[in-house]
Amino acid sequence: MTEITLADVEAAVKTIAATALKNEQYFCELDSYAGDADFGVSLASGFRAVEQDWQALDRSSIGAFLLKISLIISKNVGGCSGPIWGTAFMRAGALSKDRTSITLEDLDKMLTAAIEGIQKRGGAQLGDKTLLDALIPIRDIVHDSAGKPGADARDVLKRATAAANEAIERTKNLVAKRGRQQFVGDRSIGTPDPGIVAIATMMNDLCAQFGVAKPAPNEN
Amino acid sequence: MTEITLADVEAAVKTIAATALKNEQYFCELDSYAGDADFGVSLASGFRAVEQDWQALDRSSIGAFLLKISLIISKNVGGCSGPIWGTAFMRAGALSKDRTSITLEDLDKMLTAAIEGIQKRGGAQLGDKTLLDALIPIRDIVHDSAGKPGADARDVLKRATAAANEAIERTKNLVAKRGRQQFVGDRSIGTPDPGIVAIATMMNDLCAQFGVAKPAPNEN
Amino acid sequence: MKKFVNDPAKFVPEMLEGIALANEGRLKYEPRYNIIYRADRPSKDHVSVIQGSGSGHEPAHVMTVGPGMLDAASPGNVFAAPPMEYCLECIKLMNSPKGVLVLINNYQGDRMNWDMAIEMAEAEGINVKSFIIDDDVAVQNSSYTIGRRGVAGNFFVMKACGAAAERGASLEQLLDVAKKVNANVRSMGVALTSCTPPAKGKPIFEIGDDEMEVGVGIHGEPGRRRDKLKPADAIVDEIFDAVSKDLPFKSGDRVALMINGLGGTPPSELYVLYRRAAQRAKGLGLNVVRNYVGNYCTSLEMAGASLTLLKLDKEIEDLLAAPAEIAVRVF
Amino acid sequence: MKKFVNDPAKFVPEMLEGIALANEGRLKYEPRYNIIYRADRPSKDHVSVIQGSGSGHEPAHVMTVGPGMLDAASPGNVFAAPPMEYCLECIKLMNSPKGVLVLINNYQGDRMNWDMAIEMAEAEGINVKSFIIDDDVAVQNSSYTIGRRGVAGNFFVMKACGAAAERGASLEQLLDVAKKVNANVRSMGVALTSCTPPAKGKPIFEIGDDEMEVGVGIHGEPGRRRDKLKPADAIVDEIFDAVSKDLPFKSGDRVALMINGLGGTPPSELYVLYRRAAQRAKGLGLNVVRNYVGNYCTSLEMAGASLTLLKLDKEIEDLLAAPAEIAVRVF
Ligand SMILES: Nc1ncnc2c1ncn2[C@@H]1O[C@H](COP(=O)(O)OP(=O)(O)O)[C@@H](O)[C@H]1O
Ligand SMILES: Nc1ncnc2c1ncn2[C@@H]1O[C@H](COP(=O)(O)OP(=O)(O)O)[C@@H](O)[C@H]1O
Ligand SMILES: [Mg+2]
Ligand SMILES: [Mg+2]
Ligand SMILES: [Mg+2]
Ligand SMILES: [Mg+2]
Repeated sequence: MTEITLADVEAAVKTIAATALKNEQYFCELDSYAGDADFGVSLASGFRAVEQDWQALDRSSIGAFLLKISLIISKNVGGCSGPIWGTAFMRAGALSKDRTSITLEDLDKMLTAAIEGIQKRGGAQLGDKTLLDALIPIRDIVHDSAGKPGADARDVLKRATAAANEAIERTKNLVAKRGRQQFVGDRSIGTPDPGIVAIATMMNDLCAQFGVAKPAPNEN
Repeated sequence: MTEITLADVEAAVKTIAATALKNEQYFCELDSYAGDADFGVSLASGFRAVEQDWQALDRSSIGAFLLKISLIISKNVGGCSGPIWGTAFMRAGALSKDRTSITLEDLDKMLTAAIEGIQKRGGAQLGDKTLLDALIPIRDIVHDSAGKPGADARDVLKRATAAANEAIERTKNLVAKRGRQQFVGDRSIGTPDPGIVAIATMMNDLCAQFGVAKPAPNEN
Repeated sequence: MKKFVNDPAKFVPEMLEGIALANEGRLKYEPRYNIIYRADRPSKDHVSVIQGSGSGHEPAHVMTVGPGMLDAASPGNVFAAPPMEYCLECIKLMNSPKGVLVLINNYQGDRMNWDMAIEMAEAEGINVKSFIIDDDVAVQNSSYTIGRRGVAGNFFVMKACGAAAERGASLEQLLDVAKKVNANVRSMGVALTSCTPPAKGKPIFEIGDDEMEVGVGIHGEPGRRRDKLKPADAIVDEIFDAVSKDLPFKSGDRVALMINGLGGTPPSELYVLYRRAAQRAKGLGLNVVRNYVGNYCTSLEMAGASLTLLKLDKEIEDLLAAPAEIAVRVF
Repeated sequence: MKKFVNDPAKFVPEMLEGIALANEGRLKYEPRYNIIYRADRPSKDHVSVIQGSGSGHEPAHVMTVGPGMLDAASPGNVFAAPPMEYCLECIKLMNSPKGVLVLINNYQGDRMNWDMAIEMAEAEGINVKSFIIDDDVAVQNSSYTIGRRGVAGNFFVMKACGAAAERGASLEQLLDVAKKVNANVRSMGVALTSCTPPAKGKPIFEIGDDEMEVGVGIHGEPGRRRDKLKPADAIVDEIFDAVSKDLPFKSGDRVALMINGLGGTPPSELYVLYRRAAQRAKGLGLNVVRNYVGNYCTSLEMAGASLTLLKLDKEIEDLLAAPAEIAVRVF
């Protein structure tokens, strides 16, 4: 199947919300090595609010739904994560305003818009050791199969997850160049970036959610 | 001999000054259990100044000499020790203004005046667990032999030292009622009073100085 | 954790409630968005000067709300920039026909949240401008940095802008004041201990009993290096040199000199530091016409201090001398 | 020892030098006797109000020298009353035809040194009177005590007497003011950590990571009991009850409420405490017309706080509202 329905999007958001809450302590821990140890709390405070408002969320379209998520994040999340995640959901939502299902092409465009929004907001580039180092490879994999006949969203998810996992190791030894981390300079070398780990963890939980076998390490 | 000369008094003061400096840390330690840990520093700061001014000290009489000691202490010692030790030397000095030698009767009167001065200044009584619990027994022993035919100052020193040593044990389990110690209330039980220990230590060093065999424990 | 705290999640709201209770009639509190604001603002005759960054730096910034200084502040959680919506609501609440000036310390989180809020406020037709404060010389050399951090020097920007706004300055004029003060202020700090955000419950970094962090950030970010503890004078000498050489400050300059406590260092030690700093300033031929010794921008209960030098001109000197009445008072 | 200090023996003199350097022209420094005094005092038209106790409580007392508060202070070493001669020289230096008032915290060492100095000053024909401050309710029940300790409440006695003296009150009138304020002020403190006098280099008492000392003295003297750490509100409730029941304070009373930091506790936590204290005061029907939140009487870098309530009447309220300009300034 290549169609992604509103129900799929809802399920996906519910899944990553659960990921954020389950890993609150762990994500703080990751942020404490080179950052200021609040990433887990910031992310969780946003997705906890999402869960609280869950019933009341606007479900008239995928876009309306994502924009609401963006607003909840902007309202509850401080630090760098608020603007980054809020911007991402806003940009993605803007492109799916009155759609109740989207294709991989749409998803490609939405991810690209989200990435551009994050870059405009925070000025980070690929290789700056931020969650973009996970998001961009994910988008590229979606892009490759977008429009390809017989492309399967579940297969795309599997390969994208592998790419996200890979990003953790690949960026581990880079120097963080954004957020509070940047001030640590070289001290950030060797510690994984919390944002990248968060994206990868969410991707793996999405695999479980959609019954896709988690990719083995380095499978691609 | 029953005569105590200006030279003896000088030697005695030099001895207790040395005692105060040698034991600075130890006396602070004692004051730290139930007090504010400054007794050693306070006492030492006074007697250090005495040693520094030693050459210049007025030696025209025993009284003049003791009054000068009192002034140096009042100038350099804070806390309770300044007024207590300063008052003691002042009162003793006032009674030996133009004397170059004194008898045991004189010493008895001088100690009594010092004790009364301390009590007037700080309001402590025998049994309040202050250095008075050592000074008063010392005075009593001097008093007994004062004027007695054949009384020997060196023998008096020995017995007075024994009494001071005894005071430490006797008062150990009392509740301190003066100085910072008082606020500790029952927590002062079981710890010796720094002032009493200081007096006893000085007496033992005086025995050594004047070639008197230190009394065996509980000898009297 | 040796702290006076109830539910750690409520630490900031309860602090703000305390500020409001201590300033009834003068300051108001909007609990939904962590906003403390002047009861007599916004005013159509005055630009509103506002601030909002992570909590844990008190009195910066929320305790400097009051006549002659900030008109409002919307702090985030401890060490976390306020959510975009707090910033937006703070701008809206202080919207004045003369405009709104947002003073931002140079941290990515603070900048991104305020930038978004400002974009949205402008979309709603609000006249709002922002200014970035970056006075910390410690990390100037980290090439890829988004720039220097904003630390205790922000006090002078807030004080000068607050005084000018009180006198009716325009938004453009205030931006010039902020620019001038920020261009002439330099700071650097030293930490002797770490500190513990209530929600974290553990120190944000480890440091040995005989160590200090030279050039520490106000969120405990590492500075230039970890070093053995040194005598007070040697510590002042190092940060004084780093700060004074940066502008550079020159003989004959009229300056304000600040020794800022990071939260856990008592007044007695701050004056021991000030002694040396004043001696060094004299040695350099600086004319210290205003001095500040106390807690101005803290890192929770961190033991440590920072030194700030501000080069004065008539205008700034006059603005610093203007009266102000804020939450933090000695009387 | 995590402190900014050079030679520990010089800690107090160097702090005093720092105060003098920060107040050139306004305050003078007499290094021989640790005296910081107003450049414009003594004055033949004003009673001189002076103080002198152990150091380590800054801003009390030496940093409160200035117009409207103390005319001079002669502190001793950290936690040690000043030597008699310092006291005597301070009295002589501030000798005024209108007289000299010595404010003394109720500690044996302070009392004895000042008593001796006053006797000698009187012998020299100086008109000097003293007043003993004892506002700490924590140890009221230790039978053999020489009385309550003097703690943060001394701020109000100094402030009121300073303001009255500035207005030309007579020595007798000042004694009445001091008496009235002291009779209506009550305090109690809680320590979360110990503190380390520079010369000692070690904490003055041990306390567990989960413990607090309820009713602690400002020299770390034990209070009522050692207890497990409690939430901020529970701590405030206990000391508020102890303090408010002592006078007792009654519904309708106009009061000043102070949350005093013991040195190592940051402003954020003090306002969390103030929040509850203000709520409790309202609950009791007290009318808090003046509040004070900050470091007024510290114990070096001790983490902890004390609560002080002062019952006001028109005269005291008016004296507290009078301006004062002291070493410790926010501006
Ligand atoms: N400019 C940026 N662009 C993209 N992602 C960023 C940027 N800055 C930080 N991040 C991501 O956010 C994470 C940190 O988030 P968080 O801890 O909430 O922010 P802060 O640094 O303000 O405490 C980092 O791990 C990184 O992946
Ligand atoms: N009122 C008093 N009368 C006599 N001796 C006293 C009195 N108060 C204290 N002392 C003695 O002084 C000693 C403490 O001296 P010190 O530590 O210098 O004073 P402080 O208690 O002010 O720190 C005590 O051990 C006690 O022997
Ligand atoms: Mg972070
Ligand atoms: Mg002592
Ligand atoms: Mg953060
Ligand atoms: Mg003492």
